[in-house]
Amino acid sequence: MKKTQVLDWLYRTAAFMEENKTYLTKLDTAIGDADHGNNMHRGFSNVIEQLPKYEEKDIGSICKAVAMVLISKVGGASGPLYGTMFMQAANTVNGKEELSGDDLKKFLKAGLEGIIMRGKASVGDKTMVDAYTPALAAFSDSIENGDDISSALDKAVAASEEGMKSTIPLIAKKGRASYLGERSKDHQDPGATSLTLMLTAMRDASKA
Amino acid sequence: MKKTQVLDWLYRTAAFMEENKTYLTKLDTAIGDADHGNNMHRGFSNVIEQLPKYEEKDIGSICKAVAMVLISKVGGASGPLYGTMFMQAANTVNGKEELSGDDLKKFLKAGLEGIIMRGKASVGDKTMVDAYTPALAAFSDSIENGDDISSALDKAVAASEEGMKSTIPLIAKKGRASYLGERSKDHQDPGATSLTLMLTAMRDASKA
Amino acid sequence: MERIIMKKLINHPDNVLKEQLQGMQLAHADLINVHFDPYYITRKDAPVKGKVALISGGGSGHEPMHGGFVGKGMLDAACPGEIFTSPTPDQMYEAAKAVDGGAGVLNIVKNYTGDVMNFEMAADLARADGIKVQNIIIDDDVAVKDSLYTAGRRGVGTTVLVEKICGGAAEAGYDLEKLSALCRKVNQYGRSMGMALTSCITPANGSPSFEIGDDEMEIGIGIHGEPGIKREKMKSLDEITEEMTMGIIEDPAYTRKHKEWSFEKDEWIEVEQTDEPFQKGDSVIAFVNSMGGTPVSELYGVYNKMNEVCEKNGIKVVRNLIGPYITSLEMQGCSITLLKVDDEILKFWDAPALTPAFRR
Amino acid sequence: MERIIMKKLINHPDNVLKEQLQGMQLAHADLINVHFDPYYITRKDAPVKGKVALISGGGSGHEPMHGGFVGKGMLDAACPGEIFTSPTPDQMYEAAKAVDGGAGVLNIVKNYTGDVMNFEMAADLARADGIKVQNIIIDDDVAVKDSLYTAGRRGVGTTVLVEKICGGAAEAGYDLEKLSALCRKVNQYGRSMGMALTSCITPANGSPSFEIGDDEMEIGIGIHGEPGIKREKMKSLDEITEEMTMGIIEDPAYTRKHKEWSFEKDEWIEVEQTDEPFQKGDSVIAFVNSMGGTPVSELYGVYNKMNEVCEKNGIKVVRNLIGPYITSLEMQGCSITLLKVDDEILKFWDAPALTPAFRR
Ligand SMILES: Nc1ncnc2c1ncn2[C@@H]1O[C@H](COP(=O)(O)OP(=O)(O)O)[C@@H](O)[C@H]1O
Ligand SMILES: Nc1ncnc2c1ncn2[C@@H]1O[C@H](COP(=O)(O)OP(=O)(O)O)[C@@H](O)[C@H]1O
Ligand SMILES: [Mg+2]
Ligand SMILES: [Mg+2]
Ligand SMILES: [Mg+2]
Ligand SMILES: [Mg+2]
Repeated sequence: MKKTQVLDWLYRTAAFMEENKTYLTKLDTAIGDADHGNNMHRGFSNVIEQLPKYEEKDIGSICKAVAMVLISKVGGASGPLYGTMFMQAANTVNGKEELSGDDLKKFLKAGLEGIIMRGKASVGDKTMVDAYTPALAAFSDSIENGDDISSALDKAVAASEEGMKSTIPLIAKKGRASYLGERSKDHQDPGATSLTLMLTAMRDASKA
Repeated sequence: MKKTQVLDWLYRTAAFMEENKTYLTKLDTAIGDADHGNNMHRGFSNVIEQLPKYEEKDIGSICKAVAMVLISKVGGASGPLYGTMFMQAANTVNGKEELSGDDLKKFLKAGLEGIIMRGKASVGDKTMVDAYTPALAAFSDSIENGDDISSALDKAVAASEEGMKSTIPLIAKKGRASYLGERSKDHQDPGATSLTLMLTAMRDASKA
Repeated sequence: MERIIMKKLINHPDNVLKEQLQGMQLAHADLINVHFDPYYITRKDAPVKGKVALISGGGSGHEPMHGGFVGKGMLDAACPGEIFTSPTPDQMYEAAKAVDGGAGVLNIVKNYTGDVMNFEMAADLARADGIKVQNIIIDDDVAVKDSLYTAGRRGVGTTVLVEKICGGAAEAGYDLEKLSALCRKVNQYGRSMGMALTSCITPANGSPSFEIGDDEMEIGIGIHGEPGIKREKMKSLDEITEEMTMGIIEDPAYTRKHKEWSFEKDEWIEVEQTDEPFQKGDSVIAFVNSMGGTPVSELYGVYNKMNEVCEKNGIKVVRNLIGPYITSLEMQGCSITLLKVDDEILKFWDAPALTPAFRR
Repeated sequence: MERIIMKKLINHPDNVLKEQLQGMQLAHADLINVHFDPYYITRKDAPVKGKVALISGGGSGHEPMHGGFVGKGMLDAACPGEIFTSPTPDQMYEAAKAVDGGAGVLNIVKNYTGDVMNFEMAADLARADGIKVQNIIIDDDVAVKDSLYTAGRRGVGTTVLVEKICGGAAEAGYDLEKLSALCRKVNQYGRSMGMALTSCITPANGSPSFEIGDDEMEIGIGIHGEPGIKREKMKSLDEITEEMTMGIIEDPAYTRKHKEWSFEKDEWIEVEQTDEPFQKGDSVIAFVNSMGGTPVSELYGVYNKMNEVCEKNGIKVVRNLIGPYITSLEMQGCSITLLKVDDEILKFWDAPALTPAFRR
């Protein structure tokens, strides 16, 4: 994955967040506080506003800059979570101008670890971790089986979507939705949804 | 009109105010502050609660007691107005156990004068005065023409009803409704309505 | 008795006032005494010997006004009527007897037909007992344009400011005549305008006082859930605030007659008063008030724009009060009051006060 | 940009926070400074040399909390996030630098995932600059029953009381360790429960956070327009108040773990804390809070019944606070907080304070 594709990923993510702002917020209205779409949109529209300043730098620096913007512009739970994800992921790709399949695997793995370090969620808690965990596993398997990035990302997106849908019947145990207990059932987790959008944007960028 | 009929009048008025509580308040919702029915009901239910204490006294004393109850229980604009009406009317019938047509004429005239002294309204201001004034005129004419109280009251009630309806197209110039200016048009004045109920109760009592 | 379901924290509508007053008594036993037959609230240390006693009152539903303003530096007594219904003369009469410290009583009366008449009767009763009583009428609502074809301007936001300022002056030893003059002046210097986004529900009725569409607002409302002067489509904060503020600033001279007691003639006389319009260079206290259901955060937005409009028009805001002080139950909306100040007014505005709802 | 029509006194949703903060700055320039990039509010005389600085913050929409509590005797700084969204670490970091008077900073953090994480990151940033920082988590909402299967109890009403009490103690010279201990104790002694009659609308969304029927209420809500624990048919004031008060009084011991900074180990550690249940004979501060749209009159009704329930259960109310202090925009409803007191807590509750929304 070339640097231009990484940048393209970020632009596509921002476009997805704009398109899905109302949808994400609607999901967060059901089991949260009705701001996830606004949070993600605010974060990524700031990311692409700042991006021109960093486009010349290496992928690691770009992702660190993204992390800082998300941390300082998103707030809520998702701000520190996605911020830490980008920060930890960035640390694995310092100085790089292009990412191999293995690089991207490490990058994604560090990102998930960042989210878990920060939020202490496990699979089944009805969070973004429920989408990210199977997506990472699918991606890693695929790369280890010799697939190229683009088809590995196809599998990751499929797994993420499945993970996202798997949150529907769950009772939330982390984040705001956990206060609802039983009533959090039958709703899809907003964070798992935005995470899936982010991976979909990466997949699309890898093919463009 | 015998004292028992005067008492009956008060009981009937209380019953009317209870029956018409919602109606009067609805009229007051349109152009006032939505309490006239509650005010009148509170006032007259207190009147009849106190009444047994005064039933043995003369008509003047009874009406003075009614005035005091209305003054201390109704509040709003209608409390002092109806309170003053009863107070002034009472003064004309001190010591009496029965009222002639002429007595009742003076009684009603003093009542209207009390309302005007207190509230300074003229006919056409869209108040209780718009019902009371023609009613008094009709009653007086009828008595002067030699009619008995009961038929004079028939005419008074008819005139009161007409006066009450005449308030509908008016722009209010007194009381709360006056704040609405043009918007007070097309609504019947609540006070003119309660006044008409009071006269109707008197008419009914005179026939019972 | 069956209770209509309404979204209120109440028991039976008949007991609302009593229970709320009991709560006030329990919560503020250090500051006030609540009397229940008839209803009136007095400051703990009443009567204060030698001090003119300030009494106000009106329909309930405007809390914290007036009961919340009873205490040192503000009112000596408040008389709460039924919700949105003027109190009855016996309340103000009993209150006057309880708080008169020998220097007389000033009744601060909002200009509503019912309030004016009931306070008049109360003053007559107290006077018959040898208490010196004056009634001063507050009528500051610029939404009401003329006094000839209406009951005259309503008493709204300025009432709160008057209670603070005259409370300070009474504490400082003003006699009844000087205090009445100050009260009259503050009323003449104060102008208000209100608006509503929603209606409100009285417990006794259980349904809204007026119906209002999802995209509508009501301009020029009073404080009794009565509809306002006009109905408009919802506008932005800036437009609404500009309309209200300019309505106040550009309000022309307003003349009306009120009944006051003449101690020389020993009778009620009609006194004519004229408010002079605001002028460039005036300093004001700005009071941005919530009608009850509008959160304080939105009031700060109003204050921000109001301040800009004032500045643009040469009016300097030197003090402010922001919050729900004179309300209409849970109605959403706000009112703005601008009160021109001079040294006398500012001094007593800044004076200490210790009441349930206002502390300085 | 087209604006969705909503019944709010706002301009474009994107500017709401900024305009409201500008209004606060204009209104309270004598007490606070509002900083705009990033948003934080500091007390006028910050940094106060030698005093531990108190910082709190959280999503906006809960006004007057926290910005209204900045000033002498309460907070040194408040960090407002977007509406119902935790503030970002740079806000608390900049605030810490602005108000640290050399004695360190205590961050008072409400227990929401976002708040906790953002304050943690902020503390790390400030610590890297050599500022001594401790974070104490407030989690007092008894509607959340367990901490194992949820994000734990939310920080609600006790937060307001903590800010007053710790503010007093900081003013009195408590060092960071003693102040942290007091803050922890107040949190353990405080319990709250809330309910809503209506939902609320965030400017960014323009539609209610949850739908609720005309005859329904929501019990066990937080303060973010999130739905509560259960939905019930509307009940009477007495029933609602009894349910909430008993829920608080009978709440069993509650144990949870929070991250705090260990100055010995120089790292975040998990600290386990247990609240002991109320006991007959306890004295409490009772705080009856409006969610924003409920008028203060109804709160007195709640207070009246709550006091009765407390008395019946041997709990003595020795102080109270009644009004809209920690709100959810224009939501109608209320919350009750009972805070067990000892001499230390009472002393600082009674200490002077001078802030936009709380004066003593
Ligand atoms: N502890 C956690 N670990 C991982 N993800 C979490 C955690 N808590 C919340 N989330 C995610 O954050 C999402 C909510 O984000 P957002 O609405 O932006 O923040 P907030 O809940 O503060 O309003 C949830 O849908 C969930 O996926
Ligand atoms: N100045 C006045 N003179 C005569 N009647 C009046 C006057 N002002 C108001 N009224 C009458 O009082 C009625 C309203 O009474 P009510 O609703 O009980 O009092 P309030 O207006 O104080 O709520 C009006 O419908 C009108 O008939
Ligand atoms: Mg959210
Ligand atoms: Mg009325
Ligand atoms: Mg009324
Ligand atoms: Mg949020």
